[in-house]
Amino acid sequence: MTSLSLRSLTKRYDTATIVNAVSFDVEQGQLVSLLGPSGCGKTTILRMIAGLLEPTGGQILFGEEDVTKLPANRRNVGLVFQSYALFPHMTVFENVAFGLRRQGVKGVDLKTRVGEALEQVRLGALADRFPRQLSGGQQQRVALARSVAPRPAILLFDEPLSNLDAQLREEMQIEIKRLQSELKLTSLFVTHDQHEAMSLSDRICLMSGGNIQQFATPEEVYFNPANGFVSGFVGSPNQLSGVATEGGVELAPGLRLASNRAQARPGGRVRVTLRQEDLALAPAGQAPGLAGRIALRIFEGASVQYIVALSGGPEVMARVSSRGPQADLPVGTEVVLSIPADRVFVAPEEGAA
Amino acid sequence: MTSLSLRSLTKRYDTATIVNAVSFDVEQGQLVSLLGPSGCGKTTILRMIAGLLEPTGGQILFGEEDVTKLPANRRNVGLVFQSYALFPHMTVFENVAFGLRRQGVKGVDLKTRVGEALEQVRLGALADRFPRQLSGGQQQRVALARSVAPRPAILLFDEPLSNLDAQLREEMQIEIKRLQSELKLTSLFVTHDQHEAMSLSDRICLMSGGNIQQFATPEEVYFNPANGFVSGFVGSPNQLSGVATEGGVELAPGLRLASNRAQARPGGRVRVTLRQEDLALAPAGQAPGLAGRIALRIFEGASVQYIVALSGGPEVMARVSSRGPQADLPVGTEVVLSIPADRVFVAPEEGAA
Amino acid sequence: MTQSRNAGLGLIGPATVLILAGFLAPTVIMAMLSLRDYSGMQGIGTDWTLSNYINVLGDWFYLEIILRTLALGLIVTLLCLILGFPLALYILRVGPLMQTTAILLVIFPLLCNIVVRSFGWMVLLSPRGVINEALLGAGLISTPLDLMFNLTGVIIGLVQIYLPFMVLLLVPALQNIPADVEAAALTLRSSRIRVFFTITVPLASPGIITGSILVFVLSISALVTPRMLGGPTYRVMATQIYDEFMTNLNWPSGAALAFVLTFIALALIWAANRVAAHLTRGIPA
Amino acid sequence: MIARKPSWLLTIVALAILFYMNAPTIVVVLASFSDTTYLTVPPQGWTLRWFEFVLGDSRYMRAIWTSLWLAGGATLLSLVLGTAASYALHHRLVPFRDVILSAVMAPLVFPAVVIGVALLQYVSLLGLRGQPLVLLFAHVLITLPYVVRSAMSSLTGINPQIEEAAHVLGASGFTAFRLVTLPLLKPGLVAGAIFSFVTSLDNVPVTIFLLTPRQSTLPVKIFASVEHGVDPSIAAASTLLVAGTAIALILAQKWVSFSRFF
Amino acid sequence: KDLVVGMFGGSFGRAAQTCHVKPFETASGDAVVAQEGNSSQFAAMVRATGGDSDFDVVYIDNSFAAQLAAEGLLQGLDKSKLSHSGELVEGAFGADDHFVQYQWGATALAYNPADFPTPPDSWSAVFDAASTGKVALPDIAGTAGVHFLLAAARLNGGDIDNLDPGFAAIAKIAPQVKAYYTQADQIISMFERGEISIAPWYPDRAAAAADAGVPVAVAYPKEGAIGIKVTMVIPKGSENTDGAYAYVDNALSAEVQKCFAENMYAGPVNTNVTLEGAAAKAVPPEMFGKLYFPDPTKIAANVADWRQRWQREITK
Ligand SMILES: Nc1ncnc2c1ncn2[C@@H]1O[C@H](COP(=O)(O)OP(=O)(O)OP(=O)(O)O)[C@@H](O)[C@H]1O
Ligand SMILES: Nc1ncnc2c1ncn2[C@@H]1O[C@H](COP(=O)(O)OP(=O)(O)OP(=O)(O)O)[C@@H](O)[C@H]1O
Ligand SMILES: [Mg+2]
Ligand SMILES: [Mg+2]
Repeated sequence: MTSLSLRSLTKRYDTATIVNAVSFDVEQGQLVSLLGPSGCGKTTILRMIAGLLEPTGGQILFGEEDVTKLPANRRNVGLVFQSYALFPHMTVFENVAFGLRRQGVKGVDLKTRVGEALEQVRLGALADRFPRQLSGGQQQRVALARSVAPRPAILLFDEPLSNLDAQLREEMQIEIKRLQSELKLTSLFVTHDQHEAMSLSDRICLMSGGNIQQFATPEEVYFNPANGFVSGFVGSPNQLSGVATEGGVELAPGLRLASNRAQARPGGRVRVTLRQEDLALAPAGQAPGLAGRIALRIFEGASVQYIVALSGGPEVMARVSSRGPQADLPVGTEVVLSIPADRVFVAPEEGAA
Repeated sequence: MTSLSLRSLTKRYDTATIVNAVSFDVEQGQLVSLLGPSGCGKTTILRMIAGLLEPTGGQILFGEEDVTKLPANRRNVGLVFQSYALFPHMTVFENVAFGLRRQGVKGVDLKTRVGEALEQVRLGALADRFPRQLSGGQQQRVALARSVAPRPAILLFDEPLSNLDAQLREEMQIEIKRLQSELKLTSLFVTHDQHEAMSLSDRICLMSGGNIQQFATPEEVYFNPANGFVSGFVGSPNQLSGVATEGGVELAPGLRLASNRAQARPGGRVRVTLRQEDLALAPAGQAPGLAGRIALRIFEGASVQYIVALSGGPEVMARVSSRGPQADLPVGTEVVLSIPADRVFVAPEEGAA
Repeated sequence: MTQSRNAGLGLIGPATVLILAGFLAPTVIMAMLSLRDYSGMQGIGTDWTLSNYINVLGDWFYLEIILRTLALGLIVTLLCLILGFPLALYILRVGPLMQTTAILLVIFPLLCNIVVRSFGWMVLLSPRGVINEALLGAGLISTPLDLMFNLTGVIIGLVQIYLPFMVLLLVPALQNIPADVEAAALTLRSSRIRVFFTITVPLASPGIITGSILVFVLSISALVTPRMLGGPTYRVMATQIYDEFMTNLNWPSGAALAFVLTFIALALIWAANRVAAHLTRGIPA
Repeated sequence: MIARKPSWLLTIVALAILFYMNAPTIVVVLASFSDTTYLTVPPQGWTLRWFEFVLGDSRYMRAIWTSLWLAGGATLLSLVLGTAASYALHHRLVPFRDVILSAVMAPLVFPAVVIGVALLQYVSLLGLRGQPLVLLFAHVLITLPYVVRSAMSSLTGINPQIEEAAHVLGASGFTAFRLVTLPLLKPGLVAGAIFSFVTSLDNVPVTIFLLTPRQSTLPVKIFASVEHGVDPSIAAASTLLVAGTAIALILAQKWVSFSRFF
Repeated sequence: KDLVVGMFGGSFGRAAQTCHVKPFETASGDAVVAQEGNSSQFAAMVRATGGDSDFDVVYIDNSFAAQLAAEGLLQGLDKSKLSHSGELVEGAFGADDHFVQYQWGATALAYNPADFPTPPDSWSAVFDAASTGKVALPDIAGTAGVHFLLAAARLNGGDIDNLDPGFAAIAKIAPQVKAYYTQADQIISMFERGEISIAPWYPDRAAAAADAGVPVAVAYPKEGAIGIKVTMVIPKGSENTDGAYAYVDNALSAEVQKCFAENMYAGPVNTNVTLEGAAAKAVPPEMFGKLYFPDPTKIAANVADWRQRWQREITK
């Protein structure tokens, strides 16, 4: 039952700064997601918190306690490794029992708790297997069970569900959320799945190149991105370039969009971010908007993605529900695209990450 | 430029049958996705095709040629390993150059082609690093570049994008699709991401417990699931139990849904699958349908998920667009749920996986 | 696959032929010899007999030597492990320059001829040798320690000789252990010591077993060191076989002893391999 | 292994062990400078005459060269044969794995004197006595187990998927081995090579029975003179050997680069 | 032509080069190929090659020579081809003329002059000094050990057929014995550091050590030192028999014997040799008559049993 605080946490390799003075707090019982492009330093942060990597600078606090110098085994954190890091010489049961044994759990009690943990990840039947006899997803679930079983005060997850199919993934998410809130575990969760980050987290920490870009609630991040990087990273955005105009932006001669989110002075070159799901699409003539024609239609299950070539402008992707009226427009159809002014994110060219 | 055919491909370990007489064809230049729950045998199939695992039975044909007995290095396939399997003692450049060198590519030519491959995965700058100096996602991209660079006739991907963030993932998907269709590569693609499977594939092969459940186009799989397992696996389904009625199903006394997809005789216990995105939700009184109240609201970015407790019945999850009119219903709101009769999948209880 | 079978035979063929033709064939001659009788002056007889084996296995004098030899082997192996681990860890952790130096210092002792090296030990260990004189001079002891012509001397000598073998096998074995796996154990609240024994040691067990088998086998068949540092009061199988063979010229008896020793050693190796296979059954072969 | 600096305790312990391992060598080196005609430490009066003596004695030098060539040749051959064999054994490409493994290990266990006599008898029977290659192959026999053992233990540490990746990328069995497995195997092979080199370099019991009359090796010469008391020339020869090999190792270090793969 | 000679190594080998090989090569024009080893190794090699030895001449202790002769692996020596055969001491030829002694040695007493103001003159000095803890004994693995056992038996009223008194006497002092040595090095360094004051040892080695500065001197006990015959043999299979005879004959000549005695303190077997100086003290020719030479056949027949008994009763 501890909160987690990072104060100017920094990690450098030689000259490269991998994590650059990162500070944030995870309150007790909260779940914060670390989101950011591959290589931005997420794993590095988790490893420093777990005590596996020495920070170049800054502090890590658990509650009031400065643990920066504390060895890993005295920190009482759980860490699900991106590479699983299962003990290859132990069975699934022994892997999960490992941490429990360290807490003195024995005998029947041990069996019950390992059994429970394995049931939570749907692996009760494979307790006697060795890791190499498991599929990738099964290994990942063992890693999950192993770090959750001892109920650490702080839980760190490094892409714990990346190898699971949608259904199992959703079940596991719910399981994690349930555990985490029941036990009031302070958690930091690295994922590359925005959907997962949004639905699980109390706060999202959006990073890029070792720096925090935004630390806020999921809604805030989605609806009020702090800068061009965030708007370009969250959702499935189209990234276009244009020129700022008074109250809007011009993508190409004649192709203008109104925006009440312009952060640039008129006339400057800007980066325009349009989320695919924000773009409404209708057959030409049925509504006002930018004209174009469908260049490609991609069926995605619940949704359909259209690639629309704007007349005299760039290509733009739009996503509509596959149940909706616009789900079946064939390639070549003339359409118009519209978007509310508050969803047109405009940032100066150089400000875009 | 070869098609790929599996004929009754089977793999047994001791007594456990991991892959059970699987037969399908991937036509030349097509991309087929292997989809299925964790541990269903996807990796095992890829390894047999690559020649790394000897089938217990059945045949593998490349075009007309039976390659079942051919050693791995003579098959001319590319394989992206789920665990990356990078060469730890070689730099990123050398890793990617490995396959090209085997084909006799040398000198400037080699440099160019390795450079190209690394650019495709956005890793041009890291050519001199060793794998252990890379993040998880970066390693995965190296693995991707390494297997694509030699332009094999058949490409096998084992969850090649599972460690990438949404943005990069989408870019990579497009890159893979572009390469694959430009070079007419016959590809088999394992993923746990349905969205990815649907949008990339010409055909989807849906597996469970070593058996093929459905082999069809994405639309077919989504709209006409072959059985209870498929309808329960694709999309984000609610799985409910009920009793078959004439022309529909009864979830609980009084809670009836019409269905024109009932595969069960009236009166029998059935498994009902309702996709979250098929459920339309409206404030009570505004439309007919099943009455309930919102128990939980989860913001997911582009969508919002509601957990709705049906009056006198089970809980059901529904997903709506976060831009839509129903995106902001607070917990406790009385709502009605409706669903078209052709989206209510009903299968006999024992038929459900 | 037949192909891999052929490749396998091609790979193992040359070594196998060499061993069959170069070792097993002459050994068969020796095996036959061990079943002959022998008497001084008449030399090797022509009658078949099991007496050479019966003499060895039915005599407490020999059984004691066998047991002593095995005990010596175990002690030396254990000590090599105990000393080898810190050294291997040091080599893995220290900077590149010192690492190279340390590795060279591990290899050096191997280069000095074993007879000459034993002489070096005698100079160090004898009652008026360097060590005793130093200890006496420092007032730490009042009478010289008995470091030579007993078990202590043999152990000191053998451990020094075979420690490099252990270290050079432990280093790569430890090196191969994925860092994340050890890190995972740390985050599960295991002290470094516990991580060492529950994770590092089991995962290094292929190297540990190899090193132990090697050191064990070498020390039970060592001849010169027990001779020179142990003296005749400390007899082991190897010295006994040597005397039987070379001094008494009683080849049948010497050969019988040799087969007994070899059989015991191979049985132990086999058992150790079994244990190793069990311990590492999770690690992909 | 988790990368980490050694603690001072570990450093002290390790340095003490290193000192212990090298103590007798230091004694021998010191003794080789002794002015007396028997070995003694500390030397009573310093002289280089034993070195002069060894370097000036053509038979000594020949013996040293023979030893080195023999050790080098045996090591090379057993590296080739042993690596191939251990690869096959590790990957279970051959039947009777345990039996073959025991057979390979047997020359290590079997008392060397008995091997020596048996080989001499055997070689005489075959009429091969005096063939120079006989000695070389005999040495391979006793050095092979070291290479096989250490190669096998290194192979266990290599992720099998890495070699598979090479196969899929079009590398034949041998190419994959050469480019991927071999580099990862190097630490084990270096250890095996060192073991087999020094074993060959130190061997008396087998060598002495198989030498042709014109040949001699340093250890055989040393052994033959032990009866009459070892004089400092033997310490000097050993010192030369240690120094020579040390220099060779340090030079080779660039090429073999211990620190890179350890 | 080549002549392959199996000879001992170290300082012995160097002396043999000077006294035996050089003169022979100049005289005959044959080239000597010397292979170094010890008696037991030569014995093993001659036996292993089963009557087709590589050697033309082998230096070997007489017990091994007798064993090899009994196994029919040696050529009988034709005395007529050895011009010096008439000048030799009695009993130089043995085992039906299968070997010829070219040197005598002995197991006598080596002592530290600093500890013995008057030189010891009896085997009993060893037993008397045991209580000081400064006695080393030869192990029975070597010739000296067997000899000391015989000497102890004779001192206490036994003989080669009755060694019980010898075993009993040695067993009594066994607990006080500082060390049982098997190698010359061991005893040299023990004398050098003053760890022992007396030990049964070979006069030739002791004298050589004394020359090198080790505090050690030689004494012949009055009961008789135990004699050693070091012999040369011509194995069956020798390819240069004529050369072999010439080599042996050369080694038996008075000058060569003298040379070898002065270089190696080898007891001369040619009765025409007279010695002076250190050599005369270490291996006085007149001492030859007082040596006790045990019967090699009895040794060969029983030594294995004695060794076993020694190991069980003395060095257990
Ligand atoms: N050596 C083995 N012995 C026994 N069972 C094994 C072995 N290897 C794999 N399996 C089992 O075979 C099944 C299929 O494994 P496979 O790796 O093909 O699954 P997968 O479909 O790729 O799963 P994932 O999506 O989790 O990677 C799994 O249940 C696994 O536990
Ligand atoms: N030992 C090292 N030396 C130099 N750079 C390193 C080292 N280890 C990691 N890096 C670099 O540090 C950066 C951050 O790595 P990290 O593993 O934290 O990324 P990540 O955010 O977890 O990425 P991913 O989502 O791909 O796992 C990467 O660019 C990586 O290449
Ligand atoms: Mg990472
Ligand atoms: Mg898999």
